[in-house]
Amino acid sequence: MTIPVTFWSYFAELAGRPETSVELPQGATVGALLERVYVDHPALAGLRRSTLVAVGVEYQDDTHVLSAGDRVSLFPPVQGG
Amino acid sequence: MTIPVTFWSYFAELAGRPETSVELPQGATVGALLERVYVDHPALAGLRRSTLVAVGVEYQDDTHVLSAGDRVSLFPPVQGG
Amino acid sequence: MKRSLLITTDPIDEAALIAVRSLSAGMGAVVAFSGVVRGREGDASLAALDYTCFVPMAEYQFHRLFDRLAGRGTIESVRLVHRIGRVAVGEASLWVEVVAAHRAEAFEACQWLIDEMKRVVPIWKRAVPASASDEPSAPAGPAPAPVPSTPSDPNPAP
Amino acid sequence: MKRSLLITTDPIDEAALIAVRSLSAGMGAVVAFSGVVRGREGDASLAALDYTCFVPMAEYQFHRLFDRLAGRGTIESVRLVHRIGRVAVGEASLWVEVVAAHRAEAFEACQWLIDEMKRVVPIWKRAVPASASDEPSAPAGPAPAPVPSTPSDPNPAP
Repeated sequence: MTIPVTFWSYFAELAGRPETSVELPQGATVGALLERVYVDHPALAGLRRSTLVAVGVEYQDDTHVLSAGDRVSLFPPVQGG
Repeated sequence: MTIPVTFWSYFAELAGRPETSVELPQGATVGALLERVYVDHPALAGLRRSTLVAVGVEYQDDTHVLSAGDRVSLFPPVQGG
Repeated sequence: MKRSLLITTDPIDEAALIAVRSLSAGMGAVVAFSGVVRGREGDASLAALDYTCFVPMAEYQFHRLFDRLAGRGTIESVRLVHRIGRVAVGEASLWVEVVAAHRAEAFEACQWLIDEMKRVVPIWKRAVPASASDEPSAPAGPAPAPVPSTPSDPNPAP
Repeated sequence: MKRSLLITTDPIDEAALIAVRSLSAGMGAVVAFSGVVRGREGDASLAALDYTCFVPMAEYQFHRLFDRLAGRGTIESVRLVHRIGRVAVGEASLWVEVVAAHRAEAFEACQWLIDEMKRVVPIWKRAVPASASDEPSAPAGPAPAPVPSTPSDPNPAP
């Protein structure tokens, strides 16, 4: 399955692009997606501890199992207000 | 010296009047003034623990020494807001 | 620290107060509180509250509180309006605004000021029941009050 | 609990928001917070902040927070406006209002909502330095950012 990934805030600069997509086997987890993203975008790997991951509009952790049709967002700590 | 005393809020109803005056010797304290007031207005005596006393615009306690020209206010706990 | 205090029988015009707000470039937080007369107090249904105030002492005590806030750091401005006299249900009796550099201190100062006001500023209220809105009720207080022979508001604000 | 959420690039019109406020008879406390862009962040002098927002997720997360407030008791209304895009120094980026029966719960809810917003609602800001107000600065973040080859704002709000 192909999972589109959006980078928000300065993650887009670090990735050099606002979006990408990752090809993953059925049953892959958020953690597996992150490993793939970090291969292509090593500048993001160092921020993994503070990276927030959303699938659709819900926060998810590394163990969450992705499904075809999911959209993933990666972003740094939020700063509203 | 003659010290005017004002009763605020429901203390005026309990006293039956909004103001009185008390004749005291020089050097008398707030405590001495209260004893005199309570003779004439016994309904207030039972509220002594919660009674607030101001001399002019400052709170004072029983030990405060009054001076000629002072004005005393007696009132229940305040309820602004 | 800029300070503004108004004790008034007029309705509180929050829009007008906000229209004249000014912040310097370092300020990031404005907290405003409106205290509104509720239609019920305990089991009683109210039409209004009658507020009385020992005005010179209230002004003095408010300014002492402002002095203490001014010593706290980066508060730029405190404005407070307390309405006295009769305030109908749904109308504001109190408006407090604190402007500060940061949110936490603005919230803290606003709450502190109201808490301290309720401790030291000589203002009292009594309920006007909904069933007899022209006659103030017995005063709110811990003791049974004798029926006064004096008019209903023996403590007009000086 | 009544709720109102607006995420907008328009300036926040506090007077208009207040003009449409309505309280039922049991409500006694209104707490309103305005967050204003400060002219300095650390050592830097700013002209503005550029806010970006992942809008569908922000709306969802805000409503989850509102749901949690609704379970808390006597809060009648929560209204929140977050401005996004470029917000100049001295202008409000956030306005939050809580209407509740009592003061303590209104203050607590307003502060809780802002704290939680800053934890879960996907909005980010970057400084626009005073010296080059047409060009956003390097993003605020913990890591050195490579110079992007993309336009200065690669994350326009959807």
